[in-house]
Amino acid sequence: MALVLNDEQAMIREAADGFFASEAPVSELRRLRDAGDTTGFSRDLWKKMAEMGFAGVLVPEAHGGSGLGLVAANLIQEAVGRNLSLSPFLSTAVLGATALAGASEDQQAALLPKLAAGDLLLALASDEASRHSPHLIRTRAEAAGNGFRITGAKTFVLDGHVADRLIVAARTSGEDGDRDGITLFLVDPKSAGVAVKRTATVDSRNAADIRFDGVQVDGADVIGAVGEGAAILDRVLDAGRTCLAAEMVGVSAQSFSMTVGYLKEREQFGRKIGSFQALQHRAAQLYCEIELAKSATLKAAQALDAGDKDAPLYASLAKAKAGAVVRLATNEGVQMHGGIGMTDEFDIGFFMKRARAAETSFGDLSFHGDRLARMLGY
Amino acid sequence: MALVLNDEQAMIREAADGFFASEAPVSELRRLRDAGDTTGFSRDLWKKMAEMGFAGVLVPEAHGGSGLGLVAANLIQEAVGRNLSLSPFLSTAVLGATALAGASEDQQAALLPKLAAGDLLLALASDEASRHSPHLIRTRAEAAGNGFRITGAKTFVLDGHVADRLIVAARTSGEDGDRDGITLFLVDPKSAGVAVKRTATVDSRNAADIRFDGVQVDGADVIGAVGEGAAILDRVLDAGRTCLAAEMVGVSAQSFSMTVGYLKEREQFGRKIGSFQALQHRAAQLYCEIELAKSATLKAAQALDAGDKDAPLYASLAKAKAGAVVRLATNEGVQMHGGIGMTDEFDIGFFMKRARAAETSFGDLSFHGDRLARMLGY
Amino acid sequence: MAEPLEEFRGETRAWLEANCPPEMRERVLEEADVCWGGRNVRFKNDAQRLWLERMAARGWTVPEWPKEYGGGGLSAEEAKVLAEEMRRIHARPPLSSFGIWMLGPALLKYGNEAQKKEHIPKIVRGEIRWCQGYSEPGAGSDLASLKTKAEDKGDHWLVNGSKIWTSYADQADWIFCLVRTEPDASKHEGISFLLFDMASEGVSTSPIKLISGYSPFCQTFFDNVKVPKENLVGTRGKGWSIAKYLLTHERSSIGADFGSGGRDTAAQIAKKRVGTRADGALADEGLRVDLARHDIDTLCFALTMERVKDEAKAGQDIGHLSSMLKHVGSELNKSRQELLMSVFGSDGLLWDGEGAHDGDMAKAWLRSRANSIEGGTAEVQLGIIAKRVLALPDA
Amino acid sequence: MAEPLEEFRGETRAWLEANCPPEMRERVLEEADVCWGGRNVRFKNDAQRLWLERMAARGWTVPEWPKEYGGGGLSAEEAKVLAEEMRRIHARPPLSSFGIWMLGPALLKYGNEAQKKEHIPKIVRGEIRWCQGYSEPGAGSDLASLKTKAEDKGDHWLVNGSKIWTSYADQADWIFCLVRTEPDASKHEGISFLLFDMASEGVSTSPIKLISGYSPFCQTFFDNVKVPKENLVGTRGKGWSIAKYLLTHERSSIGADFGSGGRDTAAQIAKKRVGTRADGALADEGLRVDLARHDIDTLCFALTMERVKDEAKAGQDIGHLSSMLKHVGSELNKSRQELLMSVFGSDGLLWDGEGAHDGDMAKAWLRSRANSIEGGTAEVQLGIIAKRVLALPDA
Repeated sequence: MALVLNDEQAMIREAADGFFASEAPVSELRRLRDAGDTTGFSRDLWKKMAEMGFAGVLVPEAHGGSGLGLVAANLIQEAVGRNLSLSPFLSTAVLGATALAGASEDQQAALLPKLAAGDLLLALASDEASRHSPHLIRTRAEAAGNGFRITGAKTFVLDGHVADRLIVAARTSGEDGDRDGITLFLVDPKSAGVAVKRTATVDSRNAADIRFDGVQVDGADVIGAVGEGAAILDRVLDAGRTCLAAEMVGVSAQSFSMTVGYLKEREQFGRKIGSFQALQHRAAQLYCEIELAKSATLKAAQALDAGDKDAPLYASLAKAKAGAVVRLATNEGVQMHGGIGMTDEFDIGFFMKRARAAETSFGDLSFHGDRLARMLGY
Repeated sequence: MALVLNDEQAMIREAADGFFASEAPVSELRRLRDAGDTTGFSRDLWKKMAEMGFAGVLVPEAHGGSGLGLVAANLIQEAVGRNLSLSPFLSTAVLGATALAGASEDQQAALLPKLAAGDLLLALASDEASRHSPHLIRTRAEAAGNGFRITGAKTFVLDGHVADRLIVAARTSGEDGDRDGITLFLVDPKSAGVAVKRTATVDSRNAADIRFDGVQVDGADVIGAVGEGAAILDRVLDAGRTCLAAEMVGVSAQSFSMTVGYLKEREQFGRKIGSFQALQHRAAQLYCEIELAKSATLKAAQALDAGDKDAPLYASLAKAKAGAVVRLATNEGVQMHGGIGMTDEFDIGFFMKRARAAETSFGDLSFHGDRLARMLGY
Repeated sequence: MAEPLEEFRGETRAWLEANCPPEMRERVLEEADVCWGGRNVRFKNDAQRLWLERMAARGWTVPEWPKEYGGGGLSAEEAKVLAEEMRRIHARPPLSSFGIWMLGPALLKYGNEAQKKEHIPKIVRGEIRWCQGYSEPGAGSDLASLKTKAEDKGDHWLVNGSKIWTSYADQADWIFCLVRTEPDASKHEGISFLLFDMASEGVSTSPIKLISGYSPFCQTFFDNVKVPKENLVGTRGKGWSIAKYLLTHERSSIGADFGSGGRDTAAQIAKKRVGTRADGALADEGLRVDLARHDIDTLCFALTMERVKDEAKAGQDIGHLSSMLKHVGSELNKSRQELLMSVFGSDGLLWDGEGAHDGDMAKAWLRSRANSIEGGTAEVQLGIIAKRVLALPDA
Repeated sequence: MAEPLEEFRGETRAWLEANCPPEMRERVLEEADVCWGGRNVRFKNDAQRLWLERMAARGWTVPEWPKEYGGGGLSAEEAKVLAEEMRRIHARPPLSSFGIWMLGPALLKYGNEAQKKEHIPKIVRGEIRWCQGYSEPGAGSDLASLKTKAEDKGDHWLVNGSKIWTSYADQADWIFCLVRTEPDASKHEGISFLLFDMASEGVSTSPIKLISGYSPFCQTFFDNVKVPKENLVGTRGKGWSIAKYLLTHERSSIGADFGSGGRDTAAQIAKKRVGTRADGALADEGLRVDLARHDIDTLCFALTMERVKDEAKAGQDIGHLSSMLKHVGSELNKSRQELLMSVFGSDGLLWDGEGAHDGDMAKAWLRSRANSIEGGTAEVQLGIIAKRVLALPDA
């Protein structure tokens, strides 16, 4: 497949760019933060995103979605990155919809249309450690009644505080770090025994710590096959990593563009600071890095859409590279803005905060470097 | 102890600087190389170094040396680095003398005076793998007669092709990677069963691959206690690492100074290239790095002289940092010299070649980073 | 020669044991644990007040300053012993103050007798809290382009203008301030060094909110502020040399902060949080390699700080090293905070709410990003090294 | 649309199977395995000669050049298929040539009909080996400061001067050369693009010995060399635009070399030499982390090469990307060689003698250091990106 956007994708890109720039720019993030918002996004915006077909980007047309695939989701997420737009897109439209792709026809019919309509929020409750370790699942689901009883604790559940349904990874067999024996469950957070605690993060988003204390679920709430949830989970995570990579490309590109703009405008020692060669070379270096991250991200999305066997490799590649690049881009952005870059009044700091959160989510350079080396056989 | 040179050391520094600059400058290295020399140094120079007290810098005065210690040895080796002087200083005066410090009074009395007089060349035959792994000793020494019979192969034995005596690390018990069970032997390379093959290295020095095929040695040829050679070996290696760090500081400082000189003199686009800010910042960065390496190297030598329990930590620190710095310094040196930096006619390439060889010897950044982390408990 | 010093050590140890309250031997955990002094000082507890009074009475808030102005009058060796003995019992510094770190050294070097007599004892005792008025809006690294002017009105200076990045200006009693007294002179000429009371009419401050959520800095406005003629330090129009002297001083002390031990290393923290493999090595390989490389630089920097101090003691000129120390120290502290954020993973992202410790980790990380901007940016330090130390040519 | 392409693929595969000699499907191991053509060509073996003749006959030494001058006349898609099919059987390029990489594209764009007819078919068939005369002693990155002059003598140009870094000038038949024809014009004006025979009277070459021990470059001297008037390409005095066009071309092709697969990755080589732990991970932790980070960049770069090619095919302008590709490709190849030196340890240091393979590893490492100097230094590329792509202001 050619590593370029096709016409349809180019149109989505344009639509997404326009939409988020006008409906959810950085000033909107600032407004929500300053208002002490605890939802983490505007529900109105989410409805509008559903109307645009964004909420259902990964939902098949048969279930009311636009079924455009991950390349399209990436373009939306990249625009989100450029504007730091707040929405449950990642938790619901990407992670949730990808998980439901492995669900039964009944489950899909019940949930996907609502998801695509913007009426159902999902959250993935899988991580149990503060450093991503996807198969380190200690939460147990023991057979009980006509289903299972879940006990354990999850951390950093993105949008877990507002989700209508949780997708919970629990262990039905095996040891703590095993890939086998993990099962995915759909859990209503209002069920008895579920305790959700909202946590606010540096990037003005929200996650949740969630405890499950003998929570009873039905056999019909299992997603996929019992004990074989890791295959779905890995796909969900790789979709999430790829979209985070796209978002980080957006964050990098936007903060780079703001910084280059500042270099052209700001004067010191009687010259535009953009004429200083040391800054020029650093900016040029950063330009190269962003180009590299772009290629990896597009490839990862294409590979996942195509069901390519190397898709996990490309997902790790994109997440690792985009994470390193977004850190460099936002750090350089703040440094080149100087003192004003450190003030809350300027936007560049918001980009740095989001960069770190995105870099941390679902595995950092260390995690994905290791995963990639293993996949490459060393 | 204060991290500065005392008066005696300052005098040694001056003497060493003067000596090597006049007796063994880079042009002498070039001359030897172009003459197809296979010894690796001038024996005349070595005699003069003995007269200066350099050969016996680590030999006690009682045995005819100057007994000045490792700080002094470092200053000599730093001057060696600045001038790329060829001599058996490292193999004999540092590694050899440090090994003999663990030898019996009889062994010392027999060998040290000759060493200090420049009449005995030594070589350490310990490494068996191309990547430094000091306790990976597969060479076996089995009890036989009134001594041992040694069988195995050593690689990268610095000056092994001209040594009068080899210091061989062989295993008398234990498994391949064990620290226990290593014994050091003094072996005459003319003994039956020793096969020495000279290897020339990129930096115009020489090492040897040495095979031992049932070489018979006497019990009196053991250095230290049987099975406890690792303690001596580690000390020998740490002394070597520290002196290599000092040499790399010298290589870095000299190639930096040549490069800064070139930046001040060379014109392009109608300006001195040293006025280009990007080059200025890179030069300033390199300046900082060299200062850091200097401090670590001085500390390591002081700690080894003082028998400080943290001396191995500082030896690894100095070797790791100086190795990283000398790579940067010589790479930047060549890059900033541009095309002429790639020609054999200019000296900067010689510095880059020696930098890589010194960085590789006795453990690189990966090895010492790992060793340091272990010593720091993680 | 060692003997009198050992005697001094014995006396010091005994005095500290007797006089340093137990509460002052505990780690500084929050801002209120730091004593900044000043007219409106609010001590967190009696121990803090007592510790300041006792140390100030001996002049040990500033051990090496001359006794005639209330300083400790110690030699460099004695001061080192005092520092060692304080470190031994984990004694906190009794007083943190820009008066001590910055104004004092400048006054001792450039001030007249009356100025020293007036201001230094109050700095020693923590009675007046000072702030620094250097940077101006829009000037940034180009410090000398300052525009705040002080007009000579015969019996007083009339100050108009604005300063930015004045640390804790909203809590300071007095300001030391760079102003332009000769408007027609060239850029670096015509600058003077002025002291005045922040309570003077026409002075107002406005805190700046940072990305960390903290507001340690203010913008400060001067609207027809009248300043007595005798408050000018040094020669009129030659304030730039005082500023440069102070900046060098600030650079070394910023470096010094980062070099100081006492806190857990990033690797130690990682070991606790991430755990180890069977062989004792940190469980996360990439993190372990990054931490080891960070530790290499951190240890090298600590040794360099030590070497530079020892070189200074040995009478060597170390002026050329201050930009290096500032730059390397800043970069290392930033790298430490980046690593800690990686170690903490998603916990490091917490901002507020239960278990978030008010987002301490994230805030410390965000705060650290300013290290290479404040006190002369990384770019300025590298430029100084290139031009003044390496003597590379101007464009 | 895919069908005719698949038909082409089938035919190509069959033809290659039938015509590519087995010896030409083995990895290039030494310099003699590379065929450079030329008047004095010495084929290593018959297979090499045969392979060149067969490919040249179809114009497939230059698949996309127009058929009328002997090229293959393939579309971009077909050329890609050919490349893929050649890769499939590990077929070597039949011909390496500066004529193909550099002069050809310039002639096709700027040459007149006579020049194209004269020179291009010989390039296609490898009959004339070309070298490039751009750099001059002392000019370095400031290419346009060239001094070699060509005086208009009515019926011929009289060339005097000297070039440096002319690759294989001592083995080349002809040179394409930048000369100053208008001595009084401004720096970038007055430069012309001239072709002439290296056998002309007054041309001499002197190889330059490099730190790697190789001498692939020469200094070349022109002493009253007479060049026919018709050998000037494009407009007199406007040679700088041809030079710029070619430099861009060179940049992308240098990048392309590094991006190309076919050789073992550094990690694969490391695994063979260093071994693995019980869990299959490389035994050396620091090396493994460094290799993984290098592989991340290498894979990203390969994908970027692919993306840029696809963008070009889709009709997007990719001119602004050539400096990026050159720069990143150079840095990555340097980093690969540094890593390989680490992987090989002391074996990598061997220079000559038994088992040293003539110091291949060390020489490849030393050779790689020139990647960021030749074809426009890293500094030049970054400057081009900053100014032309990012439009940052001049000083």
